[in-house]
Amino acid sequence: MTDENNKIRVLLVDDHPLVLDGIRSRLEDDPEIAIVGEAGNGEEALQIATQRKPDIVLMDINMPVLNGIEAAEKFAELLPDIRLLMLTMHDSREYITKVLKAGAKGYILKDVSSSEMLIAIKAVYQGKTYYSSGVTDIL
Amino acid sequence: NERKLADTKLKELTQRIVEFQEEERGRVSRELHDGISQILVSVKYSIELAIDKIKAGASDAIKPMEKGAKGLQEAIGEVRRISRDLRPSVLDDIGLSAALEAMCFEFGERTGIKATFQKHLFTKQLAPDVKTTLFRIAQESLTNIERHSGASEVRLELMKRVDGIRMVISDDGVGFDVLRMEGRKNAFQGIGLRNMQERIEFHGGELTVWSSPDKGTVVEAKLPLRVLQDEI
Amino acid sequence: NERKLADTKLKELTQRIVEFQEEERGRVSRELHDGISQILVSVKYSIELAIDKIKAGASDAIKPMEKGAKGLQEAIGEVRRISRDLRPSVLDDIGLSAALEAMCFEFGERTGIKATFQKHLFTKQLAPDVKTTLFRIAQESLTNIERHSGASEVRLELMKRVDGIRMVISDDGVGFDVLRMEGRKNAFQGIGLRNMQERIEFHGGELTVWSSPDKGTVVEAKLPLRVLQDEI
Ligand SMILES: Nc1ncnc2c1ncn2[C@@H]1O[C@H](COP(=O)(O)OP(=O)(O)OP(=O)(O)O)[C@@H](O)[C@H]1O
Ligand SMILES: Nc1ncnc2c1ncn2[C@@H]1O[C@H](COP(=O)(O)OP(=O)(O)OP(=O)(O)O)[C@@H](O)[C@H]1O
Ligand SMILES: [K+]
Ligand SMILES: [Mg+2]
Ligand SMILES: [Mg+2]
Ligand SMILES: [Mg+2]
Repeated sequence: MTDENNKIRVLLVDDHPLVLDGIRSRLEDDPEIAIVGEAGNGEEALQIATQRKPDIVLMDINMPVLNGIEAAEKFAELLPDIRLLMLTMHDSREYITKVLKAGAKGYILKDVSSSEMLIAIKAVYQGKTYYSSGVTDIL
Repeated sequence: NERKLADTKLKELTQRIVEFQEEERGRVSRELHDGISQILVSVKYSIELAIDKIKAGASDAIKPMEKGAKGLQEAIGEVRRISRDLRPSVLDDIGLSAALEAMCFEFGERTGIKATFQKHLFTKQLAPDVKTTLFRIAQESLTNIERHSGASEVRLELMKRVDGIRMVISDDGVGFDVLRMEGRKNAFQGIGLRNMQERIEFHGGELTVWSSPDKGTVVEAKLPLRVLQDEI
Repeated sequence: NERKLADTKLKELTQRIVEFQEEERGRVSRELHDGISQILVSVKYSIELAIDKIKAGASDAIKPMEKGAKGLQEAIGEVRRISRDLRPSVLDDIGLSAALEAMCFEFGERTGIKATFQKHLFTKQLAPDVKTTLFRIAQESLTNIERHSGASEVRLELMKRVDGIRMVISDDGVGFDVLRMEGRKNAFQGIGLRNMQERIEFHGGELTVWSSPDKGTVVEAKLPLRVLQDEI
């Protein structure tokens, strides 16, 4: 196995254990990706990100304690180098605008295919912005 | 002045009903979005993973699929629960007696309070909105019993008499001071009993509560015979 | 006597609200039970079939799995719609303005009636129940416009003025005779406008409707400034 440092370091954030589990099994076999941690809410995400310095945070919106929108604002303030990719069920324009304004670099819907999820992560890692197919229709 | 007070109370009740409805909408909406949707997405992930594995000729596709099937089972159970909590389909499909019987059974199972149901009435003849009202009254009474009474036994009876339909819910719990209850004007107090009363009065009926501390509680809903539908 | 009439009307309104609530519960309950549950059960069959096929070493397990994934996608879409119809999460997560904007957008898309939204207010400061009330008023107004007005354009405005909060919904449709409307006592008439009025009055506000045949309709909801929450 290659060194974790040569891979895209990803932190997964979702309050639903089954979803977290599903995303992990989608990503863990990809040779370019290393999952460096998992968090169940925005607060935990900030803590873990401070320690583990991921390249990308793949983050849900609806979560207890600190939701994805609030967390995105805090990330922009405290850890501006970490790129956020939102992963959510919300397909309305208002959410998308709000999180992009808060500083997120990408927005994908939870029901995208696994190949699209991987493409999104890699695009955001390369400094691009990414919206999933369902999202570009709305914007 | 007395009329004005009644008016204010009714306005308050209406407001509480609307608030309650909004709360329920919000709760169900969130249960669907944060619960069901999330499980379904994770099941989708499992199935897609299994498809990828099969296509790649891997031998371990069974595991994600079994996980997916399990998640699906959970989602089905949750959807059924939410649906039934909103309105038990037995009420529409089989009738009030069956729905009350099922409610008593589930109540007993869940709370450990012995609950018996007795009927002396063909409920098929009741108009749909009357059925719903009686069902909600029984539901609210059992909720009150669970929350406030400390009872060990409950009886639910539904009967047809010469002077009307009667549903009686009695418990052997701690009881309460009905008179003092009626005197209270605190807007933050429960709306359960008041709402039940209003609903039964819509149909020309009457709700009576007998209770005093340490004597248990009896809730009686009476409806005139004219709520019975002509059989066709 | 006039008071008695008002009292009867209020009782009627309360009853209609309760009936409406039961209808909604029944509808959502059926959508979940007859719609979502059934799809999920069929997805479960597909997965189980695929599992059996894999175990038997058959090569065509992919097909039922893809069918299952498709069914799942459909269920996810339906759950999303039901959840949003009950209460759009935008209202809680982002705010009233965003929710009104989304509503106008969707309304325009669905009906072909041009709908514009304008705001002059920081809605973050509104208390949650006030937000809900204003949202429901806008929703009912748009429903009325779609059903009764034949309008080609709608404007929705939300603003903060020195004398209070104002939300105005205006259309260029056929209008109606507000005065005759108020005179009607028919219990089968709509509760929409009446319910909106009652709800806005809960918060110390006022609902006014200007309309006359062929002149379009303007619905204005006014709320006192004290419904604004202190910023923290
Ligand atoms: N079976 C019972 N045994 C003992 N006390 C009861 C019983 N039923 C009602 N009460 C008393 O009467 C009060 C009013 O009941 P009600 O159902 O109106 O309101 P609630 O249950 O307190 O609140 P809500 O029903 O609105 O959630 C209760 O708070 C409780 O003190
Ligand atoms: N924007 C409008 N344009 C034309 N007529 C309207 C408009 N809004 C309301 N009306 C008239 O006012 C009546 C009362 O409206 P209201 O919303 O109270 O009841 P409803 O829409 O008929 O029924 P419900 O809202 O209970 O489903 C309507 O039936 C319609 O005749
Ligand atoms: K979400
Ligand atoms: Mg979540
Ligand atoms: Mg109660
Ligand atoms: Mg209407």
